[in-house]
Amino acid sequence: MTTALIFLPFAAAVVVWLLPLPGRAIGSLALLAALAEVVLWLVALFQFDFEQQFDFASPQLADRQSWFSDLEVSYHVGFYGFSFWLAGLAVVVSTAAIGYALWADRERARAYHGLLLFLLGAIVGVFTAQDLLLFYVFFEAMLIPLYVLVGVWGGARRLRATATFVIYTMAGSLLMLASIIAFGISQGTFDLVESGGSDSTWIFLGFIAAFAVKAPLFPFHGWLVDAYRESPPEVAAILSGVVSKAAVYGLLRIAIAKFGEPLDEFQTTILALAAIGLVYGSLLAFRARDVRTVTAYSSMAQMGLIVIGLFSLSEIGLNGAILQSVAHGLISATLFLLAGMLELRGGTSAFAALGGLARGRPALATILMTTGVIALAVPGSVAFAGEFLILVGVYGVGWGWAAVGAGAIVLAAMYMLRLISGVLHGRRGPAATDSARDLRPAELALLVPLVGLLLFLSAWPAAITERSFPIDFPDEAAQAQAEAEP
Amino acid sequence: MDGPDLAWYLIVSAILFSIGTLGVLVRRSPLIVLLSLEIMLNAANLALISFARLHGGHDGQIFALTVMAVAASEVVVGLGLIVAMSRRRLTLDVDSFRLLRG
Amino acid sequence: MAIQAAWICLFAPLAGAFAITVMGESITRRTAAWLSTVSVFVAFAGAVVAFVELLGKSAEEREQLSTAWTWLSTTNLEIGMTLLVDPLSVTMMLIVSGVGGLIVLYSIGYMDGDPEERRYFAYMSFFVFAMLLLVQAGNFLLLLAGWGLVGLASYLLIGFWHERKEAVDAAKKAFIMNAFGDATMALAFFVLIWQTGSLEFGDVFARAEGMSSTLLNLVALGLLGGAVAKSAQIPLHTWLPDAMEGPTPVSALIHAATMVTAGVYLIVRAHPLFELAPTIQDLAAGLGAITLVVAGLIALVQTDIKRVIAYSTMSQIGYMFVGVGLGAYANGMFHLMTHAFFKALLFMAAGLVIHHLAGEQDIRQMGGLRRVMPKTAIAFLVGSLALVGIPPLSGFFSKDSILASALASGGYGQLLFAAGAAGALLTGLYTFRLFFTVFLGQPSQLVLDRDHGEPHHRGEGPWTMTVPVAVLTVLAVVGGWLQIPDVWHPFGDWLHDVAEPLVEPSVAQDLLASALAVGVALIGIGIAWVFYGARRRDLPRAAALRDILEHKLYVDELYDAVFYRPAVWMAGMWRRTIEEPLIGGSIAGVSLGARRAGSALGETQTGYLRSYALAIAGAAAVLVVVFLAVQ
Amino acid sequence: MGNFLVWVVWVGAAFACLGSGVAVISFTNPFYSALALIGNLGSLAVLYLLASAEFLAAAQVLVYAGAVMVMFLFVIAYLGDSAGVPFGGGPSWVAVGAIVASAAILVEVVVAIGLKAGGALSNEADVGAAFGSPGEFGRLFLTDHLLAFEITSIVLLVAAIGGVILGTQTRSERELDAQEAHGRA
Repeated sequence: MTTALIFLPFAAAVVVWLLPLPGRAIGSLALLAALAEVVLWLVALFQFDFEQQFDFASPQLADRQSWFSDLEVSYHVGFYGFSFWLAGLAVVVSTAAIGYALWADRERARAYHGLLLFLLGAIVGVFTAQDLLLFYVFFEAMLIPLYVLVGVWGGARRLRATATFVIYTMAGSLLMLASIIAFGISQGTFDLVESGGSDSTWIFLGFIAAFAVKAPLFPFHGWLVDAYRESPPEVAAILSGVVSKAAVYGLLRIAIAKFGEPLDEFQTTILALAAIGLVYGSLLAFRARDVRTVTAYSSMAQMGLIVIGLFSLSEIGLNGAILQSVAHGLISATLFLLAGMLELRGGTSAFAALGGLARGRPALATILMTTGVIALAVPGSVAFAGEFLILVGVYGVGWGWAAVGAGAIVLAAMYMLRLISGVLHGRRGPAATDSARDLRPAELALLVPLVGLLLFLSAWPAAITERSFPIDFPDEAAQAQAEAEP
Repeated sequence: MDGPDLAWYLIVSAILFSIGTLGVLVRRSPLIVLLSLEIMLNAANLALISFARLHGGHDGQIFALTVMAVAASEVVVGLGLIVAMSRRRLTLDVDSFRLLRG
Repeated sequence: MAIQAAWICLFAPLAGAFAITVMGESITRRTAAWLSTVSVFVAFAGAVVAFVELLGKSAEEREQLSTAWTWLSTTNLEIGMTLLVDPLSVTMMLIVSGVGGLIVLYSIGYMDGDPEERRYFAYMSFFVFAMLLLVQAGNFLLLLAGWGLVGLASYLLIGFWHERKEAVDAAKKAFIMNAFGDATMALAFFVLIWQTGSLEFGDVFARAEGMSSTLLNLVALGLLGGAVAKSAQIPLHTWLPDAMEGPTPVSALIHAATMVTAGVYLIVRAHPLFELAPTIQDLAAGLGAITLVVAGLIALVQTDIKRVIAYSTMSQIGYMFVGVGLGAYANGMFHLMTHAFFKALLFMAAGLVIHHLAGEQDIRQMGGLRRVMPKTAIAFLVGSLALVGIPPLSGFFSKDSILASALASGGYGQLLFAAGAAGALLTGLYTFRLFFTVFLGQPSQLVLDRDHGEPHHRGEGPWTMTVPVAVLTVLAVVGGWLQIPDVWHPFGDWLHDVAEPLVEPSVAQDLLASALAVGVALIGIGIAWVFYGARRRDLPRAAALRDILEHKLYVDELYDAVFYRPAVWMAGMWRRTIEEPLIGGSIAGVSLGARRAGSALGETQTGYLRSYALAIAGAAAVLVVVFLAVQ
Repeated sequence: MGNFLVWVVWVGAAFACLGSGVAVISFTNPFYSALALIGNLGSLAVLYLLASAEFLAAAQVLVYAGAVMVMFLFVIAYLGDSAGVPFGGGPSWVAVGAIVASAAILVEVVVAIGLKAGGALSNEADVGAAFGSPGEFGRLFLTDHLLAFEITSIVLLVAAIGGVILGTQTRSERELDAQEAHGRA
């Protein structure tokens, strides 16, 4: 099942590359493949046993084939509750992105759609890999199409953006490769399920480096703004919505699950970096001048928050981090696609050129407003639920972290309201002409499912939190509670 | 064994190799460079044969024969190149080929 | 049955909002308006059913919980989508849906002709949903959800006329100050979760006694932060006057009758926590007292009709805070209810005036409207008298019960009583300044122009506007009769089991408070008559004081200097000193270094074949040395 | 006495070998260099014989000195005057470096040999009469070293094809020839 989920997009990518069809036809084919992937994921949803005790030693829907037996490397894939949701996020967002690419009618459609499908397959692979070497293969396979997608189809400064992106991610993933090899050799196996824990600081830091770049954590975010600003909007949607979640999966599955001592040793440092990133990203988002940059920096801030949740090392925080990952993935994908749609109309997403778009464009206004207020974590939204759990979790580490996080909620309100007003409200900007029409039905067909999912999860965030780590283990909150009740 | 120690064979081989190296590095005519290369290969062959004698195995000699075959091939290709160069009216001077300049 | 009614009450407005949004332009504006109105009245019907149901039960059985689904959960924490139906929430449900329904009905006339009417009504329904969620929530997190969503609705409605920069700015300001309150509340909840392992009201209150007093104070302070922000009490009050940029019915519904009083509701709902942190509860009362005086003072110098009423709202909520801060919960809630009636009435009457004058809000342009709009003048007068607390109108009973409680609460209470009495004087003064200026005297030029102008504005308004005003006029008169000290107190009994009062004023204290309050209020009216009534005396100038009051004590400027500007400065500085040179610069440095190194290494590529051969030979020589050495 | 004869032959061959090597790299005219190389190869063959590599010595004379060097001489004759270029030259650091590198390699190898001399290098194995004979070679090439044998054959084949391709005249070259012929006429 898992294997099918991984290789369906790869197979579709090959078909798309090989079939000599015109652009729209190939786009439709790619979209069909992506929809098939969604259906496959839904089938897996029903096969997945959420009642089963969560345990890193027993992934579900697993497949295993020996690969290099002398090094104990195997093709081993499988799902846990939390990674299942991340994979679902990847599938949904990528489908919307492919739909957008079809709508925007990209040049060289065969290559473009093929790369998008390939990317999807690699991402699902990352979220399922249970073998370190396999994880690395998928991790790198995910980056290759991104390099090409940004470098070939990007905006005016795409080459610079690509170069920066390549340098950062390469540096990070090479350090990770070194760590993977050291870890695998010292354990005698590369299998994540079979290997035990390690106390090596250097191996730990190697993994952290790769994930810190990917997330990105402050101060490893140099690639972020250019990449998010210059890439095609649907690629930016995948990049910020989904690819950054590979860091979440990696941190959780490897850094947190495998390392004991270094985790305690570096917890404060990483929390501090994440908190700095949170405040820093929020403030820079507040002064950014266009939709894309705001979304980019807010993405950085949100990833900081998610990392805070992960490194609270409490079950509540982890749950919150997963919920927030899903929420943020959907939100930033929607926002980037919206930014793309604005650019299609006015040629820019700069606030100076926009404004006053709410008048006479109810669909655009409603979608942007809904996404925006969910993004700023208005209480009652799924993003709020995620942030709340994260901060509850980190409160157990220290009240200061929770206070910084709560302060960031206010900052999030500031930059998101600025974004909403900059696009929708006030006087009409030069790009807000009459030719900038309301969202077309095809665009609504892309956005409404995303926003609908956000609203659904806002009404029922427990759908995810109850099914990420179905386990009973007494953590500190429960102990504190037990002490409170004599 | 009759005659000098194998060490002397090796010393001759070393001197010959150095002469060949010097020729390759100093001369500008591609023909002479090719000839010097032959000297180097033969110096190596001499060492191989000496060691084969030392250990009493045939491996070194087999290797030497293979080197000869490779040397012959190399001469064919090298001379072919030289002829082709001359047919294109190129100067037969290794210093005049500087396309690799950085 | 009561529970089902509560669920219907909650979701009817949401369904209305959703239907209007989804159907978009396939329904007419008028249909959308009626859809919204009906949805809110359905909610009111649900509230009434729940109320009747609860009345029929004994006091102990009146509290009912219902969980529809688990909203958020982790292993040790489960927060349900839980509704709590008890006398307190039913009271709020009745007020919210009842007054809300009247105001939505009124909006049909008021908003008629606005191009984005559908959006307006969708927002209004959404607001009623959010407010009902707030008051019906069965746990703190759901309460916070409702709390945030009313803030959102308030943001949407203040900024409804989004092409006006002032409106959008005011909306953002309101949202961000409320987000600050949300954040402090969230922090309080973190403490509660770690200390009590739950956010259910019952569990929290039961387990809170085991907490240390420091933590209890922090929790109460956090909750108070939320309450102060939402109820526009000092020092988080500056958003409310700006919020008057929204349509007038919005001001009536959100910024007078319901949302801004949520802080009072929160304190009453969480009173066991506040009682464990008496310092903070006293602080709440103190802040209320300061606000009621200061807001009354500022109201004196305002020239915008809605802003005067807005400051009056702040001031009245100050009374409620004094009441609930001193533990007179039922009295505070009682004032909340009567205030909802007469303040909504005042706003809607003001709305009639504004509507009549085609959007003019400056009272200096008004005058003599009594002759043009006699019925409106009567309604406004009733509202003003109720606000000032003249018997037998509703405000008299509710405000005096709070003052009596203050009088009964020892030295601190008597201090607050003094503030409350001063506030009563100010209330009389600014309320009748407004009334005299707008309705008495000679008709101003503007009034004359409008009256002979467009025929559409003839009369006092369509029936959808006048009927709600009439209903509220009646309520403002009779609303106070639910509670007459020492004679008849069904309201207090109704809430007694939910929030047992901490103070019980004696008969003498009641009488004293009433006499004093009515006396100073009459003095206030008298002063207003002297300066603004028939005679129109010149005012004492006191320019400095005026200046301070007109700038709302410079609190806006303070926040600007302390929070906004540093944030902007920091963002700019970080971009200049970290983002561009360090983060961006490191990239540029790496690529520049690589390029330099490349060209330097390129120099070694002479192109001489023999130099390459030499390199090989040299490397071989070096390698031999290495081999020899390693061996 | 036989011992002495061996010594004389060895010393003679060694000096001939080194002398002709120096001659190869010193002549300006490649023709003389090639001739010197033939001498070099011949004297090496003598050294091979003394080291009990009879088959290789024969191959050296037949294949190398015979076939390969003839090819060299053909090419030199074909090129005629154009084969002559200045002796050395280029940047002086290349020449200096060349001498230094060659000398260094020589010194290092000699040092390495000196460190080992007298020990293992003096105790060569006893070998039978069949050592280095063609029969032994044939048996080894078809058993233990079959792969080397096959690869060598492929290398030779490839070289032959390469030689043919390099030697084929292209059209542009024919045009060059035609122009020149035309110019002369």
